[in-house]
Amino acid sequence: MLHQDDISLVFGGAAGQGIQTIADALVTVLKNNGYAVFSCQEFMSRVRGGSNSSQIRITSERRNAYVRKIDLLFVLDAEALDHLRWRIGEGTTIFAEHDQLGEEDRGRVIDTPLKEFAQKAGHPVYTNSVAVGAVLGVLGLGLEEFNDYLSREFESKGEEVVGRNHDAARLGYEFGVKSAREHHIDITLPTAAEDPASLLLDGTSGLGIGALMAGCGVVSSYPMSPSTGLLTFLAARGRRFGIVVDQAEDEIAAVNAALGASYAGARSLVTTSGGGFALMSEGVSLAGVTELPLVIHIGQRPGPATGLPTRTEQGDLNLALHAGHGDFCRVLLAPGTPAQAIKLMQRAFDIAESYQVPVFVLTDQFMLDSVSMLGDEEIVRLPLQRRVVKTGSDYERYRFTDDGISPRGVPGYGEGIVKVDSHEHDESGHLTENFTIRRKMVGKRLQRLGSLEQEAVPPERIGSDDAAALVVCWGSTRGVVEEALDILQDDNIAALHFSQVFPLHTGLGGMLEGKQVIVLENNATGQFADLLHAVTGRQADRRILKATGEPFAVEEVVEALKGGVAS
Amino acid sequence: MLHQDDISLVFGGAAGQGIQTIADALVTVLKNNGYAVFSCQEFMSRVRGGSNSSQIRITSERRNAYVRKIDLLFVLDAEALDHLRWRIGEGTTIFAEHDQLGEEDRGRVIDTPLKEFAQKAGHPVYTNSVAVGAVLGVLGLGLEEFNDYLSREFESKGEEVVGRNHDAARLGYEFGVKSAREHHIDITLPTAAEDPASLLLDGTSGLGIGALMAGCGVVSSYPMSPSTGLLTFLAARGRRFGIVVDQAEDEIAAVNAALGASYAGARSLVTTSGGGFALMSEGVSLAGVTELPLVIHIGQRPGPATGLPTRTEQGDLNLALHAGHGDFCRVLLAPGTPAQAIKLMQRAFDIAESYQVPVFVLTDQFMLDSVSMLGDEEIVRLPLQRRVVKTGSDYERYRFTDDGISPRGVPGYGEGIVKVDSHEHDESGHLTENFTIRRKMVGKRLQRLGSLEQEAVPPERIGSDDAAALVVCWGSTRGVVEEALDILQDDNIAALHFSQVFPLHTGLGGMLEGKQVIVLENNATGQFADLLHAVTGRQADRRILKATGEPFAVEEVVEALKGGVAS
Amino acid sequence: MKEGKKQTANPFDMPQKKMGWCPGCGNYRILDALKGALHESGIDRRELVIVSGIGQAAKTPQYVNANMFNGLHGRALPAALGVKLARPDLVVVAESGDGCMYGEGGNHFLHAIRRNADITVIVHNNMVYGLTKGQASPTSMVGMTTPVQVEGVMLEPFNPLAVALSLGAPFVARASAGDGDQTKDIFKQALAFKGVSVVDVFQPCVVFNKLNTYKWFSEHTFYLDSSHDVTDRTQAIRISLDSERLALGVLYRHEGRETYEELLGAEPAALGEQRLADDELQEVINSFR
Amino acid sequence: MKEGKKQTANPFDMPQKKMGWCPGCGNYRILDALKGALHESGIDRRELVIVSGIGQAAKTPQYVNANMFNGLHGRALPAALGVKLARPDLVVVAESGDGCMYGEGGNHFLHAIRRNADITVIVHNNMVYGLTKGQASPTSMVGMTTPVQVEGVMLEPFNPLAVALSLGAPFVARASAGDGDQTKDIFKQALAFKGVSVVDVFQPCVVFNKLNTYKWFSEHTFYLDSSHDVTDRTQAIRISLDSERLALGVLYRHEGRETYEELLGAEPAALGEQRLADDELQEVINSFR
Ligand SMILES: Cc1ncc(C[n+]2csc(CCOP(=O)(O)OP(=O)(O)O)c2C)c(N)n1
Ligand SMILES: Cc1ncc(C[n+]2csc(CCOP(=O)(O)OP(=O)(O)O)c2C)c(N)n1
Ligand code: SF4
Ligand code: SF4
Ligand SMILES: [Mg+2]
Ligand SMILES: [Mg+2]
Repeated sequence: MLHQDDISLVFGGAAGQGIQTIADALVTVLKNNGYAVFSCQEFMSRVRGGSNSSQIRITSERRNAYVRKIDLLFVLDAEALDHLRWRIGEGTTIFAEHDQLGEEDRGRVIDTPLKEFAQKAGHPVYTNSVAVGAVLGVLGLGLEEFNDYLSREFESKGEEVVGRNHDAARLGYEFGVKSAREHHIDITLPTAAEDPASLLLDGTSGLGIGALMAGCGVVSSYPMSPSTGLLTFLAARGRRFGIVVDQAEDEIAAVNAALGASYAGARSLVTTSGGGFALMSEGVSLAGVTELPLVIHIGQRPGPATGLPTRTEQGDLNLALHAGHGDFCRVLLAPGTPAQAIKLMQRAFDIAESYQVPVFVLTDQFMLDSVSMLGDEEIVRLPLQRRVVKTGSDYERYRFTDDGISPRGVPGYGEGIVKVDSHEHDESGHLTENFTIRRKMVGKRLQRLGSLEQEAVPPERIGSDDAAALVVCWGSTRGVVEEALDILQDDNIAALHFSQVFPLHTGLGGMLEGKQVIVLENNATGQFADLLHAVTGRQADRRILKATGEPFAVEEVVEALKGGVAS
Repeated sequence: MLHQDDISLVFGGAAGQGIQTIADALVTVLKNNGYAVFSCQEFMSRVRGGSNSSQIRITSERRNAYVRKIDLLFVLDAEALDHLRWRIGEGTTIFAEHDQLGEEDRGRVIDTPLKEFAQKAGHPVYTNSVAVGAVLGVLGLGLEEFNDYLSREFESKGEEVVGRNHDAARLGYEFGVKSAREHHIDITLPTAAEDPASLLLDGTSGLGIGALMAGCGVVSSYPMSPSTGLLTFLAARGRRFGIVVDQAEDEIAAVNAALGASYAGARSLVTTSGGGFALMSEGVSLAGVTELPLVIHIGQRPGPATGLPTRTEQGDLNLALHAGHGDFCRVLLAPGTPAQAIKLMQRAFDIAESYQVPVFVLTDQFMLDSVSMLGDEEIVRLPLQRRVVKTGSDYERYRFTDDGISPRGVPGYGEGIVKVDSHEHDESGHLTENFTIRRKMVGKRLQRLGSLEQEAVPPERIGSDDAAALVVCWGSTRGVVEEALDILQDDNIAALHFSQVFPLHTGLGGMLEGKQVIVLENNATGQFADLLHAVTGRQADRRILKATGEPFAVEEVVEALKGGVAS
Repeated sequence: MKEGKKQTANPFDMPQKKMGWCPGCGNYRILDALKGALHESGIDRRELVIVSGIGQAAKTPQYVNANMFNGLHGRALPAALGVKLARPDLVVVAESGDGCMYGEGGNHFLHAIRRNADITVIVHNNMVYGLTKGQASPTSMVGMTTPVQVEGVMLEPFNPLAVALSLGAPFVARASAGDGDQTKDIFKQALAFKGVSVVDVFQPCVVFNKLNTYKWFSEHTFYLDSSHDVTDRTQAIRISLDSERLALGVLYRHEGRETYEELLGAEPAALGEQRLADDELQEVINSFR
Repeated sequence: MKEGKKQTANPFDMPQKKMGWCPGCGNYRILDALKGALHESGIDRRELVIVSGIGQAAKTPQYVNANMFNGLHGRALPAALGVKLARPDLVVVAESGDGCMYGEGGNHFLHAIRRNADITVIVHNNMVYGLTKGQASPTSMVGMTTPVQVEGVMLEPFNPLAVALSLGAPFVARASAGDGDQTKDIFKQALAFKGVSVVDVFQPCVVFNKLNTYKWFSEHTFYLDSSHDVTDRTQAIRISLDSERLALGVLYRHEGRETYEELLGAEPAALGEQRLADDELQEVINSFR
């Protein structure tokens, strides 16, 4: 069978069988071999069993999207095969242990005795190394990079373990080479033109690095998929970076603790998902009235309620836009790549502090768990500028100013005292029922929206200025749209990717003028299309929506955009 | 001084001084005398002290709005006078005990020795009766109705207490008559053309009666101004009507208990305000995914956060529209009068049960605490139709149907079992990660929006069909807009009042076509104007907004609409 | 509408369904004990509601052939209360994990006990957050390292029995998943008890909790014997505070308190018929004249 | 930056402000005791943060000339924790009413105690919801009627001391607003204590609680004397469970436990300067190659 151009490898198996470990190793080894790679995960909400899969793509250009097609499929059990069957095409070569499968599938599948080899190498635990070796053999690559990888990985476990892993890899490798030959698997890989020193980063780690760079001081959160990774990223590095990590008893505690910390001067962060965030709504309102900086990361997953805990969706936009009672300002960012995650996380802290508003970073399971490639030059470090003032003895926290933003003092820094209040308050922060002050305070809190609009990150245009149709997307769908456009090669379609979704940049209306507007988003109703309409008055001509819990596949976006631009 | 047409009486004093008692008595006595009356309250967030006031209007037609002007002002202390000073005009006659006031005010104020008379009648506790008597004297009305009122009110306390109250009333009355004469207070009351048997109802009681009529079975709530009144209304009548009233430990418990009760077959209700409701956001999402009927009353008050706890605002519309993560349907009602409250509360329960969705009833402090007049014919009783089915042994809670609504069984009623689930689930209610079922379930939950739009309560037109300008309002502002239009007598301005704010009625776009659209609402940004724009694509030509914590006054709406319709 | 009770078949068994737990997990044993207890208690599965939150433990009712309210993480108890208030005639069990009941839902735990509705509360206490992959739970032992508690758990473990007893819970017990028969028996007692009954069940999580294993539990626990006076609250508290030797069985029971639903006079929600007293309603309306 | 400590003037006094409490309310006495204790403890008002929730009690910091975080109803404790984690060098007091701390905020009460951050928790316990006009609070006595509890309170009162002790709180005390000097003294001990200190203060609400008056409190309380061993937890629990004779004073104290912020190694948030270790950061980035 012939496999060429971009290659899609998929590993399927039950939770606990190690497919994630296989994918992690392989993607690194491939990168170290100079290939452009991407990987993404889909898994069930269980710890053992079920059917999960990891995709690794080897591409001619750096990519950041999921494809449906599978060139080489490795399944660890029959359930995984069933789970992935709908994606198996003519061009799919399948590997599995025959004795795991039903009779009818065996003919189609190359018998791959992973466990046998592992046992030969000394223990079933080496199955993963066998598997990676086998893949490398099939792909016709060398084993050196993988051997180095194994040496590094198991260094601490001693030479014997390293050696056995090497053995396992070799057994797998030899099997792979042989299979390719015997089964006429003919793979042409894209050119290996990448710098092997490139970075491989998932969305979660991008956010984490951004938070470190931003000088995050306190993170208080309650675990919830898919947002927990950011908490563990920071927990693992907390001591070294002076970050206090507190696992709260619930999300309400988390957001209130973060606000307490913010009041006391720390840059503070909460990370959660839709359901947990819903519980923070009142806290968002507290951030609004107290004018305390706060960064809120929402790793979106399909709702309503518990929904599909480990799947992906962009369904919490409306909630993030409107959570909290009363009128006040907020900012919503939505990185589309790990590099954007690094940058926007820093921006989030900076805007939160400059404007004294809550800033949301919206991601989703797909984005958080996908690993993509980037060069050091893509890692942007923004200046870290704190904006806390030393208070004088006559300090008042809510002093009226021209731009509505009062110099921010914190307790124990200067001669003054700092009073913040969830009630409507006067300039000194004491509660008041004076209607005139109320009116002015409402205005003060809303006034900054103007500057926030002006400072908004403008959408990024992908493709030609003159295209008649614009595919509007936000957050995690950047990669899939970009790739679909590259495939379509249609000068009449370009895209606008929004990495800031609120407030929208002022110049926006103009960009849409005279264009056919196609909004693509990973939710059921088109929440961003509604927002775009609300802000610009422009209805989307067409909405491409998906809310099954899966990310968009490149193929389906191509399909949807093909037939041309007329809707 | 001459007072004619509509009369505005205002009583000002500290919390605990009894001005509310005075107003309650007086409004009833006036009603019993055949006058059209209205009363409203404004008070500080404290139990004793501060400055509160009650307004009573005697009007030529039934009214439902606050006016700034004061004809007769009774203040119980100097602070109250200061508090109300901005509303005192040329035409205001002021009564107060001189020894409560500063030197400079005494000249302007009629010395009114309430406490002295009360003492004469036996005890300072009789001050309220003196005051009411005095007002009746000044107004030139008889004392009989009030004496009857006192007899009824104090019957249980024995004849002596009744007698002393009568004495107090007489002393006040004589003083009032004398003062009117001596100070040339010349009051022409509107014709007393009302049926003395009319009802006087506040918004809270309207909601309560509606809930009783709807067969509400369980209410679980946590106290929060201004929504607590509905809880106490139902608590006082719970046993008689078989309503279980549970004061929850927090709002999260309240909404989850209400959903548990709904699952088990009771019509259930929560009552809260913005901050408490924010905490229920996740519960709303649970209602969405489980398709459980739920009625949520939000008594709005100014936010963000604690804001102004006892004041009024219409600032929680956006939150109610979007609370809860993920996409699902909901309905928002917003009664403008106690009569609408009765009817819409029943409708809320009915829609919640028919469509298996959360239904919101949005009110605000002004509406809840205002007392207006209505006749028995205005009390509409809707058929109470339960829609629970007896289950068969093969019952499945989420059976796919043509309209997306599955017959609703409850546990212990029939041969089947009933499984509801916060996860995405299959027809039987068990959790699933099947993408096809997911897609269908998402569609099922959203599908009913179409019928809900069709069944939406259409807006009520006030004024001529041909008017060039339409004042759009919702909820509690109905009365003030109606009265302002009556005063303006401008054929070019009419109004549309929305008592259902989501989904909006399908025919809506047409009603706005060719009109100048002026949206008036009691919040800072124009949340309903935004919704109107989002739904109809029609931007308001003008927004008349107020977010000081006060309701709109008739005068300011007249003022705003005067200058004609061009913005 | 009683279903025939056969000797062998348990009506609470589900027609075969894939289960989401890991092989070896203590949850299987708790599930078995529960189904056994329900069956032996003669409960009609159609008159039983199992309410749960979210977590591995909270999946339990997915595997029981009875009415189920699988609600939100942390919110099993208020939902169970709602069911009981609307339908005091139903048997209500609230079941979830330690994180769900003592972490996210801690406030409801306190106030559910104060209310004393007739609800059987079963907590699968594996001393870890299982479903979210191994963070500390309120009952995790000090020192246990996790991906969030990288330097080990620092917080004093939550003691559910001592807290329940301090709050005046009338039935407080502890079971251990490894001991099927005893656990079933404790469940039966809890189900039979009128009022709120709290059963904390030690449950090994074989994946994320390498400290509190089947072995650890059997080494650190003992069953209270007949010498224990279950009506002595002070004694029960003393026992509950011992973190070395962990007592199993019923620590405390106090019969005879009226339940919340009794005090409220709650009656089963009317479904078909109109139950409104029109004259009462008119009286309410008339009070506003 | 110490302010001069004069004998008479208390730096915590506010320049005259209107106060929102009713005449005769117990809150005034608690406020006085608090300001006295703060002053006599030599605390610099600029290094003190008083965090509160919402309610009458929660207005306290509005009347103290010191840093204030007047947050949400029920959420004083997590906000106080946040302050302490960001600025372990500040003195942090969390103060609110019984409804706020034990009702809406009950879960935080549990877990704040488990954390043992160095926070002084003061609860004005008037056994009623004052600000919202007289509904039952978690500590209301059974039988008290209110506009919501029309047939009288039915729930077992929440026992904050017993619960705190069950959770291993290292400092647990009860005071009574009527007794100014003793209350001040208890506050001073609590402020001086390193770790979480819980002080429940009986507070008459002269408007909505006609049962638990100044007189009632003085008749039903007594002060623990020197014969009480404050290090005996079992004894403290026994005392806390007595609902007839209500003990005042410090029931329990256990010195020497490390605080949460110490265990975490929390340091004061950097404000002016950049504190990022660039090489550390590069190392993190390199780990993704
Ligand atoms: C509001 C909310 N917060 C967080 C979560 C994520 N979550 C699901 S289960 C769980 C913890 C499970 O621990 P436990 O209750 O002990 O159950 P176990 O899995 O150990 O049986 C968490 C944090 C959620 N679903 N909802
Ligand atoms: C989320 C939320 N729920 C409810 C309220 C309304 N509320 C304000 S204070 C209060 C209770 C006050 O009782 P307590 O804490 O005992 O204080 P007290 O007034 O008695 O001092 C309530 C229910 C609120 N502000 N926020
Ligand atoms: S993760 Fe632990 S608790 Fe969850 S199913 Fe697996 S073994 Fe059981
Ligand atoms: S209502 Fe009660 S607690 Fe509140 S200020 Fe008045 S007396 Fe004090
Ligand atoms: Mg657990
Ligand atoms: Mg209180």
